[in-house]
This record gives sequence, structure tokens and C-alpha cells, in this order.
Amino acid sequence: MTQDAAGASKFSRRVAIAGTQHLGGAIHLLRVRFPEIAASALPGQFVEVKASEGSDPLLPRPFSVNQVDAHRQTFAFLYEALGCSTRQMAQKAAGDELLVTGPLGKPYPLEPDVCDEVVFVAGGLGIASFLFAAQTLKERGDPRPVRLLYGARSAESIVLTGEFERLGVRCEVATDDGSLGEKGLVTGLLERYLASDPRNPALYVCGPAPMLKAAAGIAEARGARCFLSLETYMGCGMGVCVGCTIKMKTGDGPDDFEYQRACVDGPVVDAARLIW
Amino acid sequence: MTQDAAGASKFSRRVAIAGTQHLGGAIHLLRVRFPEIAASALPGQFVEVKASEGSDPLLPRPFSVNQVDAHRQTFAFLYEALGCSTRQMAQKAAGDELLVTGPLGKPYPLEPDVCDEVVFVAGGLGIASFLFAAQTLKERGDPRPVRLLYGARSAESIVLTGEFERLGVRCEVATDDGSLGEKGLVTGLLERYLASDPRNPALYVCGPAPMLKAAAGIAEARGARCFLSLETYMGCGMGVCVGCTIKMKTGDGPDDFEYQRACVDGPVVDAARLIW
Amino acid sequence: MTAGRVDLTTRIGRLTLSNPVMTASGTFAFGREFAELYDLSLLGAIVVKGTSLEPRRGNPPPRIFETASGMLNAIGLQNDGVRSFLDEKLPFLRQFDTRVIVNIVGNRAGEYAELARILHDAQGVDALEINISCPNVEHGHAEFAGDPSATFTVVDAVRKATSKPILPKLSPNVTDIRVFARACEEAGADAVSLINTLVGTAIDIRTRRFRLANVTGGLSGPCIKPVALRMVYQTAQAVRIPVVGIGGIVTAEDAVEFLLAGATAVQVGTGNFVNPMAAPEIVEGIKGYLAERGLNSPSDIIGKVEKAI
Amino acid sequence: MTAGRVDLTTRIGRLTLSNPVMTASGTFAFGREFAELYDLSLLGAIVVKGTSLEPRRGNPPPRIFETASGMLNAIGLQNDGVRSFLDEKLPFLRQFDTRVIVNIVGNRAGEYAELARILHDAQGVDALEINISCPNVEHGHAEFAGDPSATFTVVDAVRKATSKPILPKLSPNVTDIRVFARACEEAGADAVSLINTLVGTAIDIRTRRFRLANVTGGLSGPCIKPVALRMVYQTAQAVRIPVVGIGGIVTAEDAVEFLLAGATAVQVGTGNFVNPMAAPEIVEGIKGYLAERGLNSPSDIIGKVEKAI
Ligand SMILES: Cc1cc2nc3c(=O)[nH]c(=O)nc-3n(C[C@H](O)[C@H](O)[C@H](O)COP(=O)(O)OP(=O)(O)OC[C@H]3O[C@@H](n4cnc5c(N)ncnc54)[C@H](O)[C@@H]3O)c2cc1C
Ligand SMILES: Cc1cc2nc3c(=O)[nH]c(=O)nc-3n(C[C@H](O)[C@H](O)[C@H](O)COP(=O)(O)OP(=O)(O)OC[C@H]3O[C@@H](n4cnc5c(N)ncnc54)[C@H](O)[C@@H]3O)c2cc1C
Ligand SMILES: Cc1cc2nc3c(=O)[nH]c(=O)nc-3n(C[C@H](O)[C@H](O)[C@H](O)COP(=O)(O)O)c2cc1C
Ligand SMILES: Cc1cc2nc3c(=O)[nH]c(=O)nc-3n(C[C@H](O)[C@H](O)[C@H](O)COP(=O)(O)O)c2cc1C
Ligand code: FES
Ligand code: FES
Repeated sequence: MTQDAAGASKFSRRVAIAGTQHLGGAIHLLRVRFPEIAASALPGQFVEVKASEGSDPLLPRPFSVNQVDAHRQTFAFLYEALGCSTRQMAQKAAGDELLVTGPLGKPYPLEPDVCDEVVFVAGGLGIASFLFAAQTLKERGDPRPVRLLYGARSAESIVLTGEFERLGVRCEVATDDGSLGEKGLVTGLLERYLASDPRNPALYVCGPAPMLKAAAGIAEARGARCFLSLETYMGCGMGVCVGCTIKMKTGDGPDDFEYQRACVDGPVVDAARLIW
Repeated sequence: MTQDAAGASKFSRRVAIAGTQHLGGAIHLLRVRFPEIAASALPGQFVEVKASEGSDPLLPRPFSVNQVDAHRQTFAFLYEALGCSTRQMAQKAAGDELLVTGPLGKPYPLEPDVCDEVVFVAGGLGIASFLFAAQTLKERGDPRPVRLLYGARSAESIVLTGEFERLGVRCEVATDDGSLGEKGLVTGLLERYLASDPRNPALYVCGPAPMLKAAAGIAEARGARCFLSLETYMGCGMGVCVGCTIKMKTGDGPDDFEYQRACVDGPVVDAARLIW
Repeated sequence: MTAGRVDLTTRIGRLTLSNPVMTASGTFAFGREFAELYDLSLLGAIVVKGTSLEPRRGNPPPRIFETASGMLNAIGLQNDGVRSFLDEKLPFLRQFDTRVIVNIVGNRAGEYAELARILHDAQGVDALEINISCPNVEHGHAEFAGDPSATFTVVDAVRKATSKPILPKLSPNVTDIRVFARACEEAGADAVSLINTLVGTAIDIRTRRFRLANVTGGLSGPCIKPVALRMVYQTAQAVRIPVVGIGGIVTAEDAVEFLLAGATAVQVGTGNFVNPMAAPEIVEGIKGYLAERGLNSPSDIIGKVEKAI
Repeated sequence: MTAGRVDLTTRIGRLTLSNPVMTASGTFAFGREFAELYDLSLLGAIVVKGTSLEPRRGNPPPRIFETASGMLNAIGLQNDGVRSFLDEKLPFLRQFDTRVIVNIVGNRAGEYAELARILHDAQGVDALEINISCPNVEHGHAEFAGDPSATFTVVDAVRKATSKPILPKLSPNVTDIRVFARACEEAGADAVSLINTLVGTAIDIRTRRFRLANVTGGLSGPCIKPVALRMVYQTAQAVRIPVVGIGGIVTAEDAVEFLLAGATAVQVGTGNFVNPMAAPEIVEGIKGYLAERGLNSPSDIIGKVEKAI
């Protein structure tokens, strides 16, 4: 890091909720006004959000930046109201406050030299980070084809596909129960896609751990580049507690590894280096 | 207590909020459907309410029964959203759940043989318990005159006076800033009332501790019966933790006292027996 | 689900309970108030409020204060004495199909022994819990709970005074709780109960006064659960007698954690204040947990925790 | 308000800080990440992550778990060693107008002394905090923190190796923390820091495994505040050297409680994770508290708590 002592490149404060939107099932979109984060966040980065005023739950939770408004004044994140923080979030309304810190973490490597085809592979809420990525590619005028392979439990949990299509992303959907798209897992879509021998693709994968692992295995077998966005349990989210460590290869020997921090050395990592 | 082993006379469960109403300032009315409590509660009794799902705040909080619907299916309580539990309550909507236990505590002694004039003396949120008392006297067809002396910070904090008037209660109001009724304290209203030599009145007083103490002093000086409803810090609210103790006279000697539980031996106590 | 197949019967040494859920001393008084909410026969056992030879007035108020996910108390063992317990409280409790455990407290070993002798003859008293760890009275913590040989002396004196099952209750405010558990085992205890409260305090920055008249109090509730669970795990591995797990149990999930850590039974304390129906809900929840996994008995999970990796 | 009048300058023995708020070891790394949020010169001092002679890889994950109003951690002192600290971390920290305190950790008294010798010569290291209380490494708790004479030996060795201010950091997992504080005072410590974490554990009832690979971890956060505050109060009355208060401080109100209890300065640990701006907000909050009461200095409130009745 070469940043200078005085320059703030992360921001943390209480901000008001600008708006909320229920997308289906327990999935909600929450927009906050935070111009500094909206202006500097990159796709794949996340924010830490504390919804409770009290100390239970105590720690903020990580949420991927889902979209940024055109004037970069507000940004939104997607959440599923299942756990203690997210259920509290769902009781909040516009005007209520949240404590937000960001932008955090390493973004997706979306530079043109990485690949010739961009493939987002999303499982469930793993979709959260990709809309911003697609928006960014579009804004940059990136000419490469962008594809989304998206799996979820059922039609109810498939969200935002309209937005992806509007951005010119080719979407393929699979659901466990077949209620939307193909019946089956997203890894099925991925197998078929890679079997079609695409030209120098890179996979960007986000979703539950078993799906990440399966996707990484498929990518390795097919020799495709693969970046995983990990949803590791986090303490601080900004690199200081060393509590979110993942095992990363530093060579080929059995002891050639080091513990890296998922929050700053990730959450996006090269699948080839991750030791499960 | 003579209750039999199997007979439930208190009730505790998660119930849905039937409705909420904002009365002014930070004061809200919250109604829950809980037929057993609505049917058996008496004026001056309270319920314990836990608004948070998590453990901060941990303990339920005591709230007086403010009113009971005609069919005794629901009851309401009044609260001011200032502390951690009450601010969480204010974020809830109809349908959300609360954990409610009651009815708890000793009611106001409102029997005809206690006095010839019923005088409610309320400071701020101390008003909460008296509407139910006035309703109950009306329902019983009690012929005695009922009077409310009511003080608060300002007009904004004076609530429900219309309801009292509809029940035939004679209301006198004082505010600290003179924005409604007389400018001054409710103890001023009380002094004047007692100076008018009413016929065998009993005072039922609820409000902040300094006001209770002042009212008790005035009552003693004038020889009027005086019952105080105490807002003591509580643990269990039902008599088991012995954490809410108040010092009560058992005789006239300096050591003639015992620690009683504000939650079951109160919250309504005879002012003449309380040691401050 | 085959919840019907599950049998929650639990044996703590010679003491047999219908299920492993008890209510903790000082958080359930003598049962009367909770009997207005639910049938006390649903409980494995009731541990009554700390009882001394003579009545005690307790500490002056304020006696309790809420903290983050917990509460401080300094009740000072207010109670009407063992005679009043036998005459006025025990008959009520005997109506229920549950076990009654009396939590006894004294100033010297002789007082504990005297209490044990008195209670030894009482029909309907199923066991004694020896409270040598109450942090809120002068002779509590320092003398017995902080010194393994004093612990031994008290437990030994009680052991000689009664053949009823005895469960010393240990303080967490020590460097190594296993040493105390071993002293109790050697003195012939049937089981050990742990933990009592951690000593803590709180200050009102507005008045600049302590929140409790007693200055310090006992910290209980979910905040202490990780410490309690660790001590139960350590102790269960250090002694052969059963361990009764206590500390921050509010839900069935909490109780199952303690069973997995090695507790044979659990006590619900502050949880009774958080949710007055906590104890019977925990009984049902444990049954459900076992049934969902096709298990028949709490003993199928006691001490069955494994390492994460 | 005359907040302009308030002077937060704080003296911990020979160490002078611009204000009494430090960040606690292990919760602020080496300052770099927080420097992206605010100017580190706002802080009284920064206590860096526990540093050993040789690099340590730390414990395998999972290393942290959230509990009721707290968290468990078992990082295992992952760090790049003292040489890397001097070459790569210290130069960055020296740009700021704050104090740098190095938290040192070793396996034997000789290692602590060696670290002290190395750091003695480092410009920009203002003091050493001696971590003899880390519960998550083999030689932590049992050997030094649980035994007053071992504590004396380590502090004495460090004292002989450096003239820089030294602050031993005490474990709360003991029967009487005052005994350890007195041992430190006798060995020539300039102050004592307390508390480190309480040892705790948690279990995943779904997988029936411990939540931490290390089985147990250190409990921190608001849940431990009542215990920390009690120990600070007791210790401040038992020794003449200053006490640095740590444990569950998230807001200025929390910090003021510790000052009232007798702490000369405070450290913010888990609070940095709860609210990354906690430390500078606490500095401002203390200033406001003093100003509102017409007080000029933290020393006007240190130890000024009174009994409730
Ligand atoms: C980089 C990153 C980006 C993420 N982006 C999103 C997103 O955009 N939308 C979304 O809904 N979720 C996202 N998550 C996951 C989200 O942070 C967790 O689901 C969140 O903790 C749930 O909080 P809760 O309090 O509601 O649930 P809890 O009640 O805390 O627990 C629910 C589940 O979340 C896990 N969890 C708890 N605390 C943490 C923590 N501090 N860090 C990670 N996991 C935890 C628990 O293991 C549990 O399985 C992301 C996670 C990471 C690491
Ligand atoms: C019998 C009785 C009847 C009451 N009726 C009403 C009512 O009808 N409406 C109403 O608004 N309030 C009523 N109160 C007061 C109400 O219980 C407290 O204001 C409530 O605790 C506020 O909770 P909180 O979490 O929002 O505030 P907190 O953040 O907890 O604190 C706000 C204030 O409430 C006090 N407090 C905290 N915990 C308790 C507790 N367990 N018991 C008592 N006081 C506590 C604190 O000392 C503090 O000054 C009553 C109290 C009692 C004892
Ligand atoms: C208000 C209160 C009173 C208590 N009184 C006693 C007592 O008389 N005897 C005793 O052994 N423990 C007593 N305890 C300790 C509890 O039995 C229990 O050990 C402790 O609270 C930890 O469990 P918990 O977190 O479930 O509350 C008391 C606890 C509280 C909260
Ligand atoms: C993730 C984490 C890492 C820690 N690492 C260290 C350490 O390296 N050295 C040390 O002395 N204390 C360490 N601690 C303890 C803290 O410095 C502090 O004493 C403790 O967390 C209590 O304070 P708190 O409640 O404010 O967090 C660590 C604490 C946490 C949460
Ligand atoms: S979450 Fe703290 S270092 Fe990654
Ligand atoms: S609040 Fe528990 S006895 Fe009154």
C-alpha cells in the first residue's frame, strides 16, 4: 500500500436510509446516501453495515455493493432477512440510520487483459455483487461479451435479471425446483457453457461455499480462469483482526501456504491459489 | 395467596401487535391481542414486554395497562420512545411480535369504602395507568366523583384528556411551560385541590419519583389518603428475583422496616408506609 | 419426527429427573409465582432460592442493573430462613411431580452442616445444592469459593450430615475451576453445579455513583455463556461426577450447547426473566432436537462435541 | 460549553499522552488500515498487535465467533516478528503525532527480555506492553498469567532490559487480579493494563463442533465490561501505579465509567470493529463530558466514583 498518512480512502459514519425495496421472498434492496463510497467503490467490493443500535448483534455485517446511482451519490445493497442483523434491517424504513463503512476489499479483476469473455456465476444471494460489475463494464464501454449463469432455490429467489438483460448481459437461470429456467444447479449451466469451448473466458463466481468449490473444480478441469468471491465470517472487515483468514498457496509443497485475510486479500481470490 | 397449583392466573407468550398509534412527541399507544390478560387485568396492574428478539436489551420492561377494549380481547399500553426497548418498539408495525407477560402487580384500591372522591394525580407518562382506572369505575357504575390532576412538560406531552372527559372525569392540566392549562407543576394543582377541603378524598398518584415524593408530602400534611404507583427498576416483574425492593415500614422504630418487592407488593403502595 | 420416542429421563448420580432442565437458584423463588404461568411438573427440578439458617434481610436497594446481554444482581441472599422454607414453601412445592433441590448457604462449614441435618429429615427435599460461591455476601466468595481446601471442608461437612445427593455450586471467579471440582469430588459430592455469577460492577456516569448499593454484583445472562460453557467443558473432562451446566441459557439451543460440552443437566437462571416460559420451552426444544436427529435420550449428545478441524 | 478549556493531556507514569484514549492490541493491527479512516494523531496512543521475536503463523481458522454482546477470538498471535515490525510497520506509525506502544509476547522470560532489548533502541517506540495474558497460545495463560511469581519474573526481566515505560497486561482469568498487579508493581512496572480477554467457548449444535479451531478463545466486547470495570476498580485501590482500563469500551460513556472507577487511561478494543470511528468519537465524548460539568482534565474524574447510598 502506498497511500499517504493523511488521505482517507475508506469512510465510516451513520447514514440515513434513502429507500428500501422488497424484491421477493425475504430479499430486500436497501439504498443509502453515501457519496464518498458511491464514488469510489469498485465491483466486488463490500461495505460493513451495523443495523442494531445496541450490542446484540454486536458486529457490523459485510454486504456487497449491488448498484450505484448514475450521479454516484447513493449506492444499494441486497440482503435476505434471515439472520439477526438482516431481520432488524427489514424493520427499518427510509430515514432510519445505519452505520456504514467502506468501500472494503479487493474488487473483481475486470480488466480487458484478463479474459475475452466475462462470465458471472451466481448462486442465490451471490447475485448481489454482479449487477454493479455489469454496470461498470457497460459504463467503461467494454466490448467483451458478458454472460450470467444464475442459480437459486426457486423463482421467488431469482432477482434483478431484468436489470442484467437491460445491460446486455446474456442470462441463463436454473432453479432447484424448476420454477424458473432450467431445473437443476448453476454448476450444470457452467458445465454446459464450458463444454461449448468458449474463447478465453474468465469465471467470476459468488455464492454458497459448496457451489464455489464445485465451480472451482469445474474451472480447473476445463482450464478456465476462475475468481471466487468468498463469504467468509468476518470480524472487522478491514484487515485488522486477522480473524477471517483463508489458506492460500505460496508454492507447491504441503507447507507452502500462508493465512491471508479474506477481507483485504479477498473477498475476491484466484481459485487456483485457495486451499479449502 | 390461595391459588391452586394448576390454575394459571398469569400468562406469557409472543403476541402480534394489533395496532399502533402515535399520540404526540415520542408518545405512542400500542395495542396487542391477548384475551386472557385483557379479561383479567385490573387498573394499576402492568405487563412485562420484551420488544427485542436478541439479548440487548435483555430484560422485558414494565408497562401499565392503559385501556382494554370493550370485548376484552385486546389491551393497550402507552410508551414514550426514549430508551433502548421503547425505541425498538417504535420501529414495529401491526403484525410484528412482542413477548408479553401479565397481568402483574397489585391494582389500585378503588373500592367504594376507600374514599368518597377519587383523585388521579399524573405526572408525564404517569397518566398511562389512569384511563383504565376511570373506564373501570364507569363500567362498575361507581357514582363517586372522579378527578384528574395532570402535569407534563408541555402541551405535546399531554395525551388522552379527551378520553377522560368522555368518561366524565374532571380534568385539570398544568404544563411546565404553560403551553397547555396552568403554567406550573401538578403539585400546584394538588395543593389547591386539597386546600378546597374536599370530602374524604383518596389520591392515586403516578409519575416521576420527585413528584411522587412531593405529592405524598402534601397528602400527609393534609391528612389525605394517598396511594403511589412506583416505577421501580425491575428484573423479573413477578416477584422472584427480589431485585426491585422498596423499604416499607412495619412499625415506628428506626429498624422497623422490611424490604418488599415493588412488583408484587406494589407497584401501588400506601404512601404512609413507604420509606424513601 | 418421532418426538414420542425420545425419553428425557436424566440421572445425576443417584438423583433421577424426568428431564435435564432445572430452574436456577434465586431466579425462581420457591416456585409459587411460576406456578401461575405453567405446571411445574414440566420441570426436571426446581432449585429454590438460597436458604440460610436464620432469615436474612438482604442488601439495600438498588440491587439489580441491566448490562449488555446480562444483568448484575446483589440481592444479598434475602430469605426467610430454613424453618420458614420447611413450613411455608416446601408443602406448596410438594404438589408437583418434579424434584426439589434446596440451595443452602451459610457463614461457616458448621452452618452448612446444620442446614444439611435439618433438611436431611425433610420429605420432599430431593437434593441439596451447596452455594459456596455467592459473590454478594461477606463470607461468600473469598472464604470458600476461592480456596479449594475450604471448599473441601464445607462439602465434607455437608456430606457427613446427610446422605441426600449434594451438588456444590462453583464460582467462576477462580484461576482454575477444575481444582475446585476435584476437591468436591474428593469430598463425596454427587455432582457439581457451575457456574454461579461472575463478579462485576457498573457506574452511573451522571451521578458518578455505583449502580448497586453493594458496589459489586453477580453478572448473569447470555453475556456469560461463553465462559460458562468453557468451564463446563473443562470440568466435565476433569471429574467423573456429573456436571450441571448453568450460565446464560435462554433457549433450547443454548441448553444443547451445554449438553454437548458435557453437562448432564442444565439450569435456567436469568432466562426465566427474559422469557418466563423459557424453561418448559427448553424441555420441548431439547426433545425436538433429539427427535430430528433420530436420537432417543440426552445421553446421546452429552459430551459429544468435536473439534472444528 | 467551554470544551476549549478542557485539556485531555494524560500522564501514565513517565509516559505523556495527548488524551487518555488508546487503541488496544490486536484490534488495530499496526495502524495502517485505520489511517485510511481518520488521522491517527487524534489518538492518545496506539498499542500495536502482539509482536514476538520470530514470525508466527497463528491458529487455523475458524478464529473468531460472535457471541451475545461480544466475540470470541483465537488468532494465535499471527505476526511477522519484531524485525518486520521495526522495518515495515514502525516507520509508517512514526508519521503521526501519537504514542506507539508495542505489545510484546514470548514463550519464556528471556524472550520478553530479548524483545525489550531490541525495542529499547527503537526510536518511536514509546513504551512496551507486556502481554503475559494471551489465552490463545500454549505458553500464555497457564505459565505466566496464572502465577504471580512467574508474572514477577517476566516483568523483572523486561525491567532490567529497558528503561522505557513498561505496562504488563493482566489476565482476568484469575481468582484475585490484585495479587498480580502488586507483583508487577514490585517488579518496577510503570503501569498495568487490564483486562485481557476472558476464556470462553461456543459450540455449533448443528455440526456438534466447536466454533473455533482452537476450541477456546478470548471473550471481548461489551459483555465483559462489568467484569473489567470491577477489576479496574479493585486494582486501582490496590496499587499506586496507574491502571489502564480495557474491556468492552465502545462509547465515551463506557470510557468515563472506567475513568471514574480509577483508570488513568483506557483502551478501545472490539469497539474498533463495532464502530470504526469509536476511538476518535470517544476522545471527543470525554471532552464533552468534562466540559458540560465545568471540569478541565480527566484527572478531575479519575477514581471519583462514590457509593450508591
Ligand atoms: C464479502 C461479503 C459480502 C457479502 N455480501 C452479501 C450481500 O450482498 N447480501 C447478503 O445478504 N449477504 C452478504 N454476505 C453475507 C452476509 O454478511 C451474512 O449473511 C450476514 O452476516 C448475515 O447477518 P445476520 O446478522 O442477518 O445473520 P446471522 O444471524 O449473524 O447469521 C446468519 C449466517 O450468517 C453468518 N454470519 C454471521 N456473522 C457473519 C459475519 N460477520 N461475516 C460473515 N458471515 C456471517 C453466520 O455464520 C450464519 O450462518 C456477504 C458476506 C461477505 C463476507
Ligand atoms: C410498574 C411500572 C409501570 C410502568 N408503566 C409504564 C408505562 O405505562 N409507559 C411507559 O412509557 N413507561 C412505563 N414504565 C417505565 C418503563 O418501564 C421504563 O421507562 C422502561 O424501562 C423504558 O425502557 P427502555 O428500554 O426504553 O429504556 P432504558 O434504555 O432501559 O432506560 C430508560 C430509563 O428507564 C429505566 N429502566 C431501565 N430498565 C428498567 C426496568 N427493568 N424497570 C424499570 N425501569 C427501567 C432506566 O433507569 C432509565 O432511566 C413503568 C414502570 C413500572 C415499574
Ligand atoms: C437475581 C439472582 C439471584 C440469584 N440468587 C442465587 C442464590 O440465591 N443462590 C445461588 O446459588 N445462585 C443464585 N444466583 C445465580 C444463578 O443461580 C445462576 O448461577 C447464575 O445467574 C448464572 O446463570 P444464568 O446466566 O442462567 O442466570 C442468582 C442469580 C440471579 C440473577
Ligand atoms: C481479535 C483480537 C485480537 C487480540 N489480540 C491481542 C494481542 O495480540 N495482544 C493483547 O495483549 N491483546 C489482544 N487482544 C485483547 C484486547 O487487546 C483487549 O484486551 C480485549 O479484547 C478486551 O478489550 P475489548 O473488550 O475492548 O475488546 C485481542 C483482542 C481481539 C478481539
Ligand atoms: S475481518 Fe478482520 S482481518 Fe478480515
Ligand atoms: S422485579 Fe423481580 S422481584 Fe420484583
